[in-house]
Amino acid sequence: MAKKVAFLQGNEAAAQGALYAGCTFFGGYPITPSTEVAEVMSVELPKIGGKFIQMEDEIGAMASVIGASLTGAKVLTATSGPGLSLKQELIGYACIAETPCVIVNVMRGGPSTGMPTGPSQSDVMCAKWGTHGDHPAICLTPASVQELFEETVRAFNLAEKYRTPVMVMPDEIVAHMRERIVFPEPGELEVINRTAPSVSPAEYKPYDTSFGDVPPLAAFGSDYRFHVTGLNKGQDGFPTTKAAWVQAEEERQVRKVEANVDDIVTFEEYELADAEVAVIAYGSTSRSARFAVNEARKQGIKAGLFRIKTFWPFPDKQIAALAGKVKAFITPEMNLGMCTGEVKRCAEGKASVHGIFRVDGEPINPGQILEKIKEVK
Amino acid sequence: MSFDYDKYIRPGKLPHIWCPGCGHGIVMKGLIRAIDTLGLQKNNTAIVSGIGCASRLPGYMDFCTLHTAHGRAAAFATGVKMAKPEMNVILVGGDGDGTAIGGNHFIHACRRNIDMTYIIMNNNIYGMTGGQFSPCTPTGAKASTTVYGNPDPAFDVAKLAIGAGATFVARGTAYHATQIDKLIAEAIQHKGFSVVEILDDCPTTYGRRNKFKSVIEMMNRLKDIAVPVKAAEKMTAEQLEGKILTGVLYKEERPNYTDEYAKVIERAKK
Amino acid sequence: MSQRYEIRFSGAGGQGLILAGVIMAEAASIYDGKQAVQSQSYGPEARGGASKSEVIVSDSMIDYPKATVVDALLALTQEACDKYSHDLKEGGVLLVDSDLVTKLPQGNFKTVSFPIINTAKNEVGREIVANIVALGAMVALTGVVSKEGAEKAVLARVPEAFMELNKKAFQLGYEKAIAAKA
Amino acid sequence: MEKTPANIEIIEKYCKGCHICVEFCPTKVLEMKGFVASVKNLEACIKCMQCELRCPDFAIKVS
Repeated sequence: MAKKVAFLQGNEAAAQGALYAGCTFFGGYPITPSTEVAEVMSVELPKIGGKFIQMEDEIGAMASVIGASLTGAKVLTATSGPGLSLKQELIGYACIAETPCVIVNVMRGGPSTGMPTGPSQSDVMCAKWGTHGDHPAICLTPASVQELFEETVRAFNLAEKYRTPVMVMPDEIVAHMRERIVFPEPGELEVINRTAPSVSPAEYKPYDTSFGDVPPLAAFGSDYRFHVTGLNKGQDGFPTTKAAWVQAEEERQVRKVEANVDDIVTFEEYELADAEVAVIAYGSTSRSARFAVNEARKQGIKAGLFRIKTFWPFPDKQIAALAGKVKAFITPEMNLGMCTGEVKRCAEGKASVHGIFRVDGEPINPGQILEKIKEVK
Repeated sequence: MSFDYDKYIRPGKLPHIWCPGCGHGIVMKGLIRAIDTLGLQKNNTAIVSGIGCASRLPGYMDFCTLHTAHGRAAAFATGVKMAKPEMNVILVGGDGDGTAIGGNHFIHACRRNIDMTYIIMNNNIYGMTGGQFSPCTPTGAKASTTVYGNPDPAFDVAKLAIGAGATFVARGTAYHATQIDKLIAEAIQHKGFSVVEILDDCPTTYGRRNKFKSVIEMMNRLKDIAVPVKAAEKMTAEQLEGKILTGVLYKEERPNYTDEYAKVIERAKK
Repeated sequence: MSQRYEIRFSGAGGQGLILAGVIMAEAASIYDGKQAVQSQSYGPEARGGASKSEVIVSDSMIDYPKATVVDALLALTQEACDKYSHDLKEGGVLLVDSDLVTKLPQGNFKTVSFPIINTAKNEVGREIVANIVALGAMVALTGVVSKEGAEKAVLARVPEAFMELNKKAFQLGYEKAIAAKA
Repeated sequence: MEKTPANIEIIEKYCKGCHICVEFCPTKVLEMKGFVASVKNLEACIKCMQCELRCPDFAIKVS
């Protein structure tokens, strides 16, 4: 049987990806340019007995998904810049309480209300540093409609596997453009569910590290009772200020992601084997970059593309290795140098780094990148 | 016969953190007696709170407990209830948490008439942070941030809840201990969003600043100002001056949110 | 055709141009087996203002999803024509509504015009199908998607009750564009 | 009806010394001893349970 094919908008594909992953709860608040995610979920979730709720504000939306996640549901919310700022309070909560949830954040111009319908990539730092305190961060930056579907599935997998919030961050272009998508059959893409406790309710502790860095999470309304708090907590889930526990728990939360970068980090290398100039790009900008690299190759310039698919954790190791091979990096992005700073950090001066920054609500076009390739080659 | 509160309290969690004479413990006991009366199952009951002194209550209770962020209890609880409508969901918290930072979540939970019970312990102050004025601090009262007297008018929590659409609203006081469990039990039994405001005392940060000589004086004040709704019907406006009505203040039957959403699911599946 | 082909539908918000673009791209990617990307510019207004919907069609993978140099441009209003014709390719095609776009841009491209909106209004009977008249015309002028594929894509997008209306609109647009081109 | 003597248990570890039990006991059974409540006059106890009911600290059990 031929696979199901459709011509979908990016946001619609994100919603379909969530459903494929087994999402049964969506809590949201309307914000451009992410609203289609909520709209599709409002139509599809009740059909499968799932729940959609439009909350009173962005914070409430984030709260509702954490609450629902604690009952065992796979949960999704969608937002954009200003909403992401508001949600940060409870993204931190989800980090410390280790509650799986997925946040699709469609990047539009900022700061503040900025440019609601213009594309941007200026939320990538907010994905890591937006909420206060030390915490793990996973952020995926898909570049096509198909990938937005697939990466949303992967976001759910990572959220459940590592008991942590995961962000999917398409820029407005990827979220709003339409492309053909081939729906994977059920079972074709891996779907990971959270680990249920193997001990009896009496023995259960929600942060029991004897099961490793990611302790099993029970569900409210099952046979297990437990306490969840946003305070620093011990393995039993109750607040503690005991220095050794707090230190150990904080370190473990961050380690869940940092010790597993090889499992989480994904990227694509294109024409890099003999490249002298490497463009490092993500999201829709990486599509401009590929265009530019192809043009450069036609003109005999040894250019390549390193496409970041997982923005956080950042592909430090790969970029550091690449810095030893290429002469220069070009980092086009729709912000004033967020990824560029990270690339400079990884390059450690072994390759020069040349940013192309655009924050006027227009995409970075291939011509701009090609010009820069020629300039630095 | 002594009531066995221990049956519902997590072993080793007492004594609690509340100050001497704080009524939160009295409210917690009322809640436990209400739960006992109704026979709510521990595994099937979630107790959700925000931040503040009162919001520490769930930590002591042997149920599914969720101590959330400041003001957000109603929104977290909405997620729990939506995802598992068969669970009993009880919210607890203070006046600052519920009506200031959590005001928006509070009014929308009322509007949705989602089937949960919200117990607001109103002690007219932010206790945990050291006694700053809250939206429920009376005009003229002293707080650490209104040393010249509070210029703000105070919220009437019950009126706010009724105006926003809560379908069961009751008020008691920490003094009227025997009434607390009855009001809470009736609220939990009510199908829809129920609010129980308990007028409470904070001797440490409110009493001290507002010339209350003791916990006892604060408790006696609660006794003096409370007028049961029935009794109030026979009283003149002058007699009611400075009094606060207690008992079940409002009750109506209206479709509740999770039942209505179940109908959405039915329609979507067609 | 291995080269990318860029099409832009422009006019006023509410004229259904985004849908026209979506149908064109669907025709290419679902019915004709090519690659296609559709995108649009969003303004804050739901109706009025200049609006555009862009479609890139190619036989191979499409990287940059927006227009670079436009091969074919539709302009249903003067404002859209003034705003969006600057990057029309040399040798490209410009289709305008002859009643509404009277000031034509200068350039080395082929201009085709006929009364698109009035065709919908008077000959099909409903002004609302002007976008489908325009789509039929663009299919004829660009040749980038098959007529059959485009027709299927139109019919897949419209409610049962309006199939005949849309079929007629598409056919009239197709024929009138060929006649106007000659 | 035979009168069985009351048993008042005060959990000193929980008592915070707020005086509520002492003040609201209608027969003045209790007193403060240092910082905690203590039984002064058990015979007077009518087992009205006011002390247990009002104690915010879960520190009194009357049986």
